[in-house]
Amino acid sequence: MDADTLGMWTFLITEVLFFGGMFAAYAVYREMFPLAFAATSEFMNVKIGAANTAVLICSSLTMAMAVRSAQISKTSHLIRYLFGTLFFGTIFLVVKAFEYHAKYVEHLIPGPNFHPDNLAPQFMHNAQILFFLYFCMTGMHAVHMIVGVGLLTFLIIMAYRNAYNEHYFAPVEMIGLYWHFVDIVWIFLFPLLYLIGHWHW
Amino acid sequence: MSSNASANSHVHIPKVGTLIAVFVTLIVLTFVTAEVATFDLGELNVIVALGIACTKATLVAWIFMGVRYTSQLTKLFCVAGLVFLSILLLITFSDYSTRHWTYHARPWATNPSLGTSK
Amino acid sequence: MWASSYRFLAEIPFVAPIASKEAGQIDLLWWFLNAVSLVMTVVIFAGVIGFAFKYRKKPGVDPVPVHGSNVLEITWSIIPFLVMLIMFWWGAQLFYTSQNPPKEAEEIFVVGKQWMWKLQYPDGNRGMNELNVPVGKAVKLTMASEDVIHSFSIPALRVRHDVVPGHYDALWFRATVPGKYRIFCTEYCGDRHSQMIGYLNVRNQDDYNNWASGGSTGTLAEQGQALFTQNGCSTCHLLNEQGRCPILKGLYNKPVLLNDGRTVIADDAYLRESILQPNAKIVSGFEANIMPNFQGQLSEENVIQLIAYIKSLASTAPPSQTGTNPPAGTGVPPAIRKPKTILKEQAPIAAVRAPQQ
Amino acid sequence: MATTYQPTTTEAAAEEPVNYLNVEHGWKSWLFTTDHKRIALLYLFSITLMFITGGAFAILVRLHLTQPQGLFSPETYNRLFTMHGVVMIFFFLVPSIPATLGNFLLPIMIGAKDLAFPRINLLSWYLYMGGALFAIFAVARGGVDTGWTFYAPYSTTYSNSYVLTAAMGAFFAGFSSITTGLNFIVTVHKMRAPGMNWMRMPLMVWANYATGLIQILGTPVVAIALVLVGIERVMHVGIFDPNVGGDPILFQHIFWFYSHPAVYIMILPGMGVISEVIACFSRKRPFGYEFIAASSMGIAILGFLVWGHHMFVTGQSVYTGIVFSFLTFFVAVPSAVKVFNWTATMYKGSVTFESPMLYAFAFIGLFTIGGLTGLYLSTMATDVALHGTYFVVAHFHFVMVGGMVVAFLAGLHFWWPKICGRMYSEPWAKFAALLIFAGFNLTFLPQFVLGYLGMPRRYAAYPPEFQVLNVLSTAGASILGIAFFIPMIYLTYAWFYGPKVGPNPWQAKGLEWTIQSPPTTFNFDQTPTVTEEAYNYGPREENYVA
Repeated sequence: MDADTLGMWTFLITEVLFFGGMFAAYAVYREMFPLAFAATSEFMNVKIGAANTAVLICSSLTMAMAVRSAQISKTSHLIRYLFGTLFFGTIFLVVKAFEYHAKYVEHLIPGPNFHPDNLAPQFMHNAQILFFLYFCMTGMHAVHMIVGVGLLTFLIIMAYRNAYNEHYFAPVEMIGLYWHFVDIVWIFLFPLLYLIGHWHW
Repeated sequence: MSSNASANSHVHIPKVGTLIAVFVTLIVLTFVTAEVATFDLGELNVIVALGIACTKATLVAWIFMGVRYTSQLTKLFCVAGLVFLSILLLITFSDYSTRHWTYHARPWATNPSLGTSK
Repeated sequence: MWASSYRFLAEIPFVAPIASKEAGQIDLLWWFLNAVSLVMTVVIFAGVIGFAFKYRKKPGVDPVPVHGSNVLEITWSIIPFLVMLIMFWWGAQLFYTSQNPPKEAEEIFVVGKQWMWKLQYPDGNRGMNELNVPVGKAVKLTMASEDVIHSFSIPALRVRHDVVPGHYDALWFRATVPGKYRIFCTEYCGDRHSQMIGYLNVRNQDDYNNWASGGSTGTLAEQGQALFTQNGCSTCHLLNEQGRCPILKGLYNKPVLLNDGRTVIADDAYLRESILQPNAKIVSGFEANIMPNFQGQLSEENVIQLIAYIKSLASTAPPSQTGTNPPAGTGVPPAIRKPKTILKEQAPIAAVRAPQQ
Repeated sequence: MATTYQPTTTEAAAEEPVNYLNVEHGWKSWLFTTDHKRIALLYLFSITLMFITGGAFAILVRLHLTQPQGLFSPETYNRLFTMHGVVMIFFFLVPSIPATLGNFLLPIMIGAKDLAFPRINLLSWYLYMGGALFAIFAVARGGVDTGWTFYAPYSTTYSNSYVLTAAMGAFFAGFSSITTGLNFIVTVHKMRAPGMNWMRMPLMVWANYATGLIQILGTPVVAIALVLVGIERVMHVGIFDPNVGGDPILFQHIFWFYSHPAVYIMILPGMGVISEVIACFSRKRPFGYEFIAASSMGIAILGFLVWGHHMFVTGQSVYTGIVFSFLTFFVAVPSAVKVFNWTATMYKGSVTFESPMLYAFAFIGLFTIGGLTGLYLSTMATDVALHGTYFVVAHFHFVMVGGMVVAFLAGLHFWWPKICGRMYSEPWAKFAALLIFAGFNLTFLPQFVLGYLGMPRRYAAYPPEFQVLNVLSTAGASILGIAFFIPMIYLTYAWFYGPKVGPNPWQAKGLEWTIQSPPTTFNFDQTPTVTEEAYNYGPREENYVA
């Protein structure tokens, strides 16, 4: 393994702890306000969340395939899979944007305009904390996704220039690692934010 | 990034079948975790949800990210990251879960001796 | 008093005043630490200076390679660690005691606010920045903050605790030496942080009684009762019959069943929350959204007065209440306070001092 | 292409061999360099400016405190001590040794041509400068008054100063620190010369490796803490707000998760420097090399388990507090082991007293006191008495200034001939070392007493009985302030006019002394093969000045 890959893994450890601060806050407040969190999570659309999880997993698969294609010098496949990843990533972000918009319409943005309908009054007080965490965590995740989309675009351009082959594919591999990491973050965010309470299909 | 990386002739190229299998498992587990949440299992819900999430994350790291095929050093780095993350989570959490054992430091709180019985 | 202790200080600047037994115990530990540190410093300095001198470069004398010594390494890891275990144990023990106020401790309420300490005594006396306590009696301070984090500290007693908004914090002490001592805020709290200071007056019992008999406008509970009426609480929280709201008589420190199935104890923190954010926990059998939020309407001091009033209703047995349904046998002894022997004896006479807020 | 004859360059090249300094000229050759040595110098220049800035604030703070009521308004004073803390911690102490001496020496010491990621190294400096610009901007707009700890809810809701700007500055400086740490870790793992196995690495490399671990593991957590504070401040809603049930103590948890290990970021590289200096001037392998190396790693790891000792009196759980206190005593052991080993290194050595060694002596003395007073603060009962007082101020200045800054000076004096190929004035260096030692003790010893007597830190005005000790402290600070300028002057002078020295003026061991001074751009003409550890010291042969 070369220095680049080790550097990427080191960077990912940093990222783990970056998100870790927010996960710590989440754990603490979920312990403090278990019922408020459960009640508040009913405002999350589980179906959309699950679908988006699937979309992200698809993008991970295409990314893994892209790395594989680069490793066996199949540039046309590489480009195709990179476009696939870019496509799924964009879908995820677009869906996320619609979710944010829905939250805005339902007055679920923490702050003076926070007036969720149908939330039991005893949870009104602490509900903002979950939504604040929701926006921070998914927002930070989305920022990482946007960066990832930019990196993918860079990879596609370079792949068109035949930059990658079995002798040199480190950038594809490293951006792949990054992309999978972002996927892993979402794998935890989905159950923690959407599935606190109970829901029905 | 420094881009003078050289090809490693020993690089492991995963089989397409493996990748697809992992993908399918991940999708299935996503469905399972959403489905489990429709049942009220009490404390078990969060354990199952986190258990499934950990399994999925491990799968992604192990196969997609290729931890399985990399050096001991990478594995050590992964473990180190998780260890320090758990230090942050566990010790912070331990403060909040033992604060109410003494009288005065309770934030808002419900009473400790009774806990939050269901 | 202060002037004389100031002169005393000026003469012996290395000894801080000690005003309680506990402070003396902490100082003993402090001197133990000083002794250990001194020994360690001497050993290390002697080693450095001695070796540097003895093995200074001399013509014809070559350095001798010395690899190291596992025995030495282990020795100088273990021995300091054992000494440090003593420090840990000693310090942790004293600390633990300092965190558990004795049952009989008199409760005084402290509200920190940029940049003042507001004090409320159970007998209704109030004060600003000047805490009066009787000598030899355990005193527990229950502290709240209206804005940022403050820290209440009395160096002469070696006590200190942060006052965090959203929490009730507490510390306790038993001052044994009458006198006047400094109070500091020691958590940075803004522009006038350094003016958030005050005095602790440790008074002889007679002196204290004298002071306490000046100008109170009723006990803390009576002040709470007045607030209770003023704010219209009494229209719904009827004393002896079920209104739209739970009966408060006999509620304090009893278990309360909530509408989500949880049971909580009606302690200070619960009552505070239920006054400021009534919807946070709804008692089983009652409706939400009946009582208005008092967050921002009542100061922390008002809340303390109201809680004192609710406490004063504790001793009376609760009439049967449809809403509250304490589960049998939860084994929580009702911690009803003993009558306030010290503080009840003064007659409420019109104020000479009493700086009202 | 250049048709004109350029005598200067050619002649300079004729009389001086090509090195990393004269290989290229012009501002572009500096601002776009990827040479770790040039980046180290960029850093050295920047952190010196920040040190002067932070030092100026410190002097103003001390001046203010000569009068019980103070010289400036409390608002001004609060900004002064905050900016002193922010500038010194985030912009001087954290990058100081790793980004300068570490950057310069780490690749050379392990026989590499450069760090693993030279361009990321440059990016690190630009991130640092970005952060520094934010910080300077905050100062220029009127400063920030939260204390360097940015405690919520004061920072999120109540402060009327430029919290956001300063926090952004710290955020950027944090990422600069992360990139440095990442670079070091990968470099140590991947770039070691043949034969340079882990047990042959110089202790300086071990120390910087351990520092790198803390940088990458801790810094992101404080970054997110600052982001959350920033969001809460801008949007007026957040998770530390008690009005929606938030707990301000949570901020302290995630803040100290980084900021306690951060003090080891600041001190560990200093320990590395001292290990090198003492070995060289005792002409001996460091006593218990393996234990010094292991204790660096031990400190880095155990350092993550003790952050709650900053929070004994905050209302943190009593039980968690007790555990934190216990673990804190564990982390004291490796520090003690180091001090004992340094002392024992001189045993049967051949000790000489050049200026780097004098600084090393000062370091051992001051760090011993700093470390021992740390025990008072990890012992819970005494911490309750001393927390938030000048005792704490004195303690961490003993570790940070008496430890880190003195070690930094020791390192600068030790490697200055390597960095610029010229020697400074030894008498002046000795004088400065003594003056710094004296001024430092006069400044901070009275503060221990003040703290014991109960004087709270961050007080713009204090009771009159504390005045005598405060005046003493200020007197010391003025000596210290002047003393710090002396090395800046004679080191700069030596840079231009000092006598030239050969590659190894101290006859020290280690790869950095085998190459020319100043080194060439790629350090080694051919990758060295290492056959022995870094400390194969024998007697010194001749007078050292070339």
